[in-house]
Amino acid sequence: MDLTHAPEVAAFRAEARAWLAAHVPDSPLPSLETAEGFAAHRAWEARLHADRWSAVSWPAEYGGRGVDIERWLVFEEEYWAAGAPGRVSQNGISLLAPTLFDHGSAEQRARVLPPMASGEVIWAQAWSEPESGSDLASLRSRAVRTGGGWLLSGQKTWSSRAAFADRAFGIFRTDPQAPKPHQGLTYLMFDLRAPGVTVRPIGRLDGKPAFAELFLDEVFVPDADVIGEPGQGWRIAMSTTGNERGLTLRSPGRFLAAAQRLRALWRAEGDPADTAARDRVADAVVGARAYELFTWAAASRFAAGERIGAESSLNKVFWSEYDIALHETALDLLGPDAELAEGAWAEPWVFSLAGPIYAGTNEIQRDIIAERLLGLPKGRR
Amino acid sequence: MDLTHAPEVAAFRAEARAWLAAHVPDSPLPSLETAEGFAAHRAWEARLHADRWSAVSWPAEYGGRGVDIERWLVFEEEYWAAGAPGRVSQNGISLLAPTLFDHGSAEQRARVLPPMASGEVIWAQAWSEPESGSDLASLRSRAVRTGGGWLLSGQKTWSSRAAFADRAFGIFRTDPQAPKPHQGLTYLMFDLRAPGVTVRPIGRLDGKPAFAELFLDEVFVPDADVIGEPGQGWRIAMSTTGNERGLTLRSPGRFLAAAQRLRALWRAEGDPADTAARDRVADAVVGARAYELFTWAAASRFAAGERIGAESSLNKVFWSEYDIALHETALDLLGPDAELAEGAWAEPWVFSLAGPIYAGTNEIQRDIIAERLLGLPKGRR
Amino acid sequence: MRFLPTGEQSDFARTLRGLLDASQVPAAVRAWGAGDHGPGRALWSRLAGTGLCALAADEAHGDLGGLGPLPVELALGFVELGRAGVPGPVVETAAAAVLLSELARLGEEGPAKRFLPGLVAGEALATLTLPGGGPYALDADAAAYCFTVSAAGGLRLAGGGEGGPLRSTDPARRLSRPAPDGEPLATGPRVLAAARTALDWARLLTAAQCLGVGEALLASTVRYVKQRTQFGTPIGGFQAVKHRLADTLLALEFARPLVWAAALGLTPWEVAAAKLAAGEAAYAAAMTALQLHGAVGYTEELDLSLWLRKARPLRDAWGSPSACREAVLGELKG
Amino acid sequence: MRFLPTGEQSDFARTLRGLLDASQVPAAVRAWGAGDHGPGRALWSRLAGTGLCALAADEAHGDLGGLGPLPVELALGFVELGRAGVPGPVVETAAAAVLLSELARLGEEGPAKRFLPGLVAGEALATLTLPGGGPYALDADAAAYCFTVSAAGGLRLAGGGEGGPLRSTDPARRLSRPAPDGEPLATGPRVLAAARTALDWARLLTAAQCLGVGEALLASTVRYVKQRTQFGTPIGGFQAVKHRLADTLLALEFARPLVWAAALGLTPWEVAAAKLAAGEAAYAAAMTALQLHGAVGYTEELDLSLWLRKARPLRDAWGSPSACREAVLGELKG
Repeated sequence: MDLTHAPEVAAFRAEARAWLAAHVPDSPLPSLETAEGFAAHRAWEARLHADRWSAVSWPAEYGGRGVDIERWLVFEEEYWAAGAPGRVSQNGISLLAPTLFDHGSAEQRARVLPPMASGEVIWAQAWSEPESGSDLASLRSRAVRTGGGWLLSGQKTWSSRAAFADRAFGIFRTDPQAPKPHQGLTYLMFDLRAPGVTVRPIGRLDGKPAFAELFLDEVFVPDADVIGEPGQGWRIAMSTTGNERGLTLRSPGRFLAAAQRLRALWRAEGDPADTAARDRVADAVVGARAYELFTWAAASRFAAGERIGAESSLNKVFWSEYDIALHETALDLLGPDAELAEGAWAEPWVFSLAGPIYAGTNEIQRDIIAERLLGLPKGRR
Repeated sequence: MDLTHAPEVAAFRAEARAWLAAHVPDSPLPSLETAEGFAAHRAWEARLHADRWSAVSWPAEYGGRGVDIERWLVFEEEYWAAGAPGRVSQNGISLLAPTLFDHGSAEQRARVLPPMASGEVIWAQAWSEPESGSDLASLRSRAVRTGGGWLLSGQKTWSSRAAFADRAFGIFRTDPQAPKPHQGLTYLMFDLRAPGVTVRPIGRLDGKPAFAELFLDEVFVPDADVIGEPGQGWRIAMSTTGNERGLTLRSPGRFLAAAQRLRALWRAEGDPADTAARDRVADAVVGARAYELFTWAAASRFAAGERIGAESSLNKVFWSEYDIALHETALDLLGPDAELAEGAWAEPWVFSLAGPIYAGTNEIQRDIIAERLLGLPKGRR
Repeated sequence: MRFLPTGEQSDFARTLRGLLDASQVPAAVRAWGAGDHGPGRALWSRLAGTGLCALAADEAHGDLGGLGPLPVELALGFVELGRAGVPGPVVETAAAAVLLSELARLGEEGPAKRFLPGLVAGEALATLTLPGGGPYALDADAAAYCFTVSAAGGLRLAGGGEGGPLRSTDPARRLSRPAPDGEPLATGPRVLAAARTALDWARLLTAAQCLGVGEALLASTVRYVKQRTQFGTPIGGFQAVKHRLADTLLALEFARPLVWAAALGLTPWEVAAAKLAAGEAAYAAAMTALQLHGAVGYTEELDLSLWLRKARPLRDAWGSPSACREAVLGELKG
Repeated sequence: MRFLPTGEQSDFARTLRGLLDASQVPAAVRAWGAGDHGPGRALWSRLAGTGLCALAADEAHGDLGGLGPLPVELALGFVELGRAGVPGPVVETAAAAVLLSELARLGEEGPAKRFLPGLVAGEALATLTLPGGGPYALDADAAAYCFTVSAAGGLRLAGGGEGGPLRSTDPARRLSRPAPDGEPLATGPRVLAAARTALDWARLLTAAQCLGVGEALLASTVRYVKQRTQFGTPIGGFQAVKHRLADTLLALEFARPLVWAAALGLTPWEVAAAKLAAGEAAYAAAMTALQLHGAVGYTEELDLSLWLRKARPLRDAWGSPSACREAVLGELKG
């Protein structure tokens, strides 16, 4: 058992740290849920990509550095510790890219990945539909065969980033006659500016258009933008969902950095005699470390060739509830300033509140933990 | 809206307080879950009964004072504030007696109630069976018709107090052919010393025989000891269960006194600068007051002629979880002394741990709250 | 002893509820958040027509319109205001009325004569800061008067705040830091005594408002989970959903009698206990409502958001949980 | 970087588990609680045969039998001890070995030479009190040696405790307050330094033991809810039951890597973090096990009770949650 990094990894860390120290903007970019902020974050992606820091784990041919999971985690640690901006390209990099690596064609990878990494094309996800939140198999949006491609019609919702993004990916029903709801679905990429697409931004609790509804009316998608075989969309999407729930969505570096900021806030604002506050700050510090270590253990298993399966549900429940508790502690430390919308903790707090809902609600995740990790009987679902 | 007592009630309070001040033993009696303690508590019941304080809400003819619910709650407040002993006759007084008032005959009341109040006869409950905990309708112990009475056979368990008690009450299957499991059950009283009864005490977590298993082999019960009509046992028992879950089991006086003791412990042992401990003590004080006030509101509705129904499930969940939190706080204040078995808080802590289990588990209670108070769909049960 | 609202008290609450049900409050909240105070002011004026604000003012000064102090009736009314989501400095206006009325009772009648009739009649809204409260005045841009009481006991009518108003995480709240200067109205120990009373009322009425907010959140969520289906069944049939809503009801139902008792006695520790319990219950109700609505609850489009965003600021306003816990034990020491 | 037990480490834990599975530990626990230390001592001696206790002692003193210090192996071993419910002052014996070994490393070899070989060989159990720990020595009546370290740095071999041993809420634990006198063994800053190290080890190994206790409680409860039926269905199918067990697993699985990292680094804040997380996870597992077993879980008859009763004392032993939280932030200040 070993928690130390080899000298090459330490060198990689030093390189990343130096680059970040030289390039991270001095003051935070505007919120990426605004048009202005979106553009600023897009520019930041280009900066990252220019020096191959945008998607370090990708092969060099697509603009990455081909690093292993250990280095990827080290990079994330450095990235968030440096106070670098949120990643506007995250949906593409952590949801679509792994799907392309597993199921896409070489042509698709070559065409899609480099502009994804550079921020030239920002991707939105298009999973949910109004009547299909947790119950993804009940999707109704359809893709109908036409010459050289498909025509998409229907409605998608909770499409993160879609208010300002360029393209989207999701699954559509291509065979309504398939005997089971999981069958007859196809994984597609499409252009958000294509004829027939209407994007209606939806305001989050704080009013920012963090997601959108997509109305699709015979939107043409060429065959080249089908990922994998038609009809295999469910299986392919589930592997993406696994990614979303697992390691790649919330790297420990984010929480280590957040816990560090909370500790700084506590030292600045907290009454050192207030043990009630102290206990909550201590829990945040311990939680970030636990999440980091849990991830190192998982990464070690992954590196040893094991697959990470239902354990990612433990991961999801932990970080999402941890994140809220951390931000609530910060608000309590701030006292009357907590409710100021422009405060440094207000937007991250609102953001944290979505954690237990998206990427599979925590109720579903706990069902999965109980059924797949503990072997308890399946409930009605 | 009014929280003040009329002068007559205040006078009643003063009388109770004076009597208790003069009679409550200076040092605590031995645990009532021991033979020695049981005898001491029985003697205390006799002392209470001699001056008609054992069952103040009963009519005078049975040894009570016929007081209303307001005075009963006032008496309980004074009783626990005075540090008076736990009530070994509680099962009889709070579970069997209300059943006799509602469903028993005059002869049964005259015969059973006075020795119940005096502690001459201590009653145990005999509800659960090994395979029927939460699912009471699945009971299998049976009563078979015989000349002038019934023969009981089967097994009961978790019979509180049965290790040292005299008699027991419960429901038995008298019509195995009844179409539904709730039907064909009969409510009976029987002698724990009768031929055919074997009492096997069961040690609680702290080793004390707080309950027992009862093995019944053709135990004769005369018709005179059937309560209500044969076959009506389920309906009658449900009204008793309602009592058990509702007001009568845990009077607010107990928690007000416990919160008072906790505050005293905090002042004696706690570090006043330790706000984490302070917050938990404050929560205990607020919780006791909330429970008291909730009870006064319920008592006011009751006095106004309303029935208390599923609200008693709110009551049960609240006090049982409150009680554990209060005792855990005390243990944390005690530090290394917390684990001493002879400490003042150890036995009450162990006792508190049973709260969420007995009288309908809190899982069942939350189902009831959701279904009956909020109107949510019935689950599988 | 009859620890239930009287028939009259229930009738009063019912009247308010009827008025509010007919008043399209959500539209007024959204307008308020967008800077249009018109619908909110009109609503307040209709509410004042029921005598609501007069309940905070001492009837001993009959010429000033006071009907009170009737804290129980006022608290029951503020539960309705919370349930309906009424925007604006309503707690603050009532607390200002208490401050002025109490000051008059203590012999300092000038400020009451000048300001109280307008407040009682619902013609004007007021806001205020008090020693022991936070530094921000709520919705000073919408209030006719902004009162400040300094720690030294100076009561002033503050001028414009320093800088513009600040946005809250609840768009229907705007905060400003009143300038320390402004027109002096009174000074001395009587002001401090009146301010302590006003603070208790502000805390009590915020607790009542929290209770109503929590009730509205619970009711909306219960409605939603009965009709929303996933996996072929209403999600309200899932035990995890049922238990979470049961816990929400539990917390609200045990906070309610604390609010009643605090209104009856107005002792500081009971007021703090009520605020603690109601504030935490309402915030927990908001978190439950959000989770059980899922993504749609996370948008500003559903009216639910109006209550969701109110819950946390109200939990902290006029006494955070920590401050309330301290107050509970502070008074009970010894 | 490979943050997983090595093959050897896993094999060692598996060996211990096999030995314990074959050892009827519950019967030894019940005997221990009844004052019969024979089966427990025999068990300890078999465990020592695997080299367990030697892992705590420095191999630099080869003649004394030390194989360590190997805190990772020892911690993995103590997870197994916790899972099996091994009774007695096992943490204390290991901590005493650390104390003596560390003292020898610092140049004070006398006590190590005298006591360490017996401890390492499993011939004797030891108990101890340390500055920063509680005032009670565990199972002094069963231990061959009771060491005390005073705040001033005096190491003594204590005589009989003051008064008889005191009963714990866990019948398999007996507490006594060592007499302050006894035979002096060493004194000075080296003793204090060694005691600090021993305290960290005691805390680490208690954390590991907690993790094992929690695992055993979870495993028993999962087994039980699969076979116990009510309302015609295994209670493990109810969502409330499933979610509670999911939370139990979650807490244990996130405590585990903290225990590993604490063993790797032995820095005080990480040891405190591990103890905090593992202690709370084990106690929560106990409360879950109790609730989901229902009445039968509340009896001493089920072997489950052996673990249930252990969880709370272990949560507090060698560092309560509050003390651990303080230690976490204390070290990280600045």
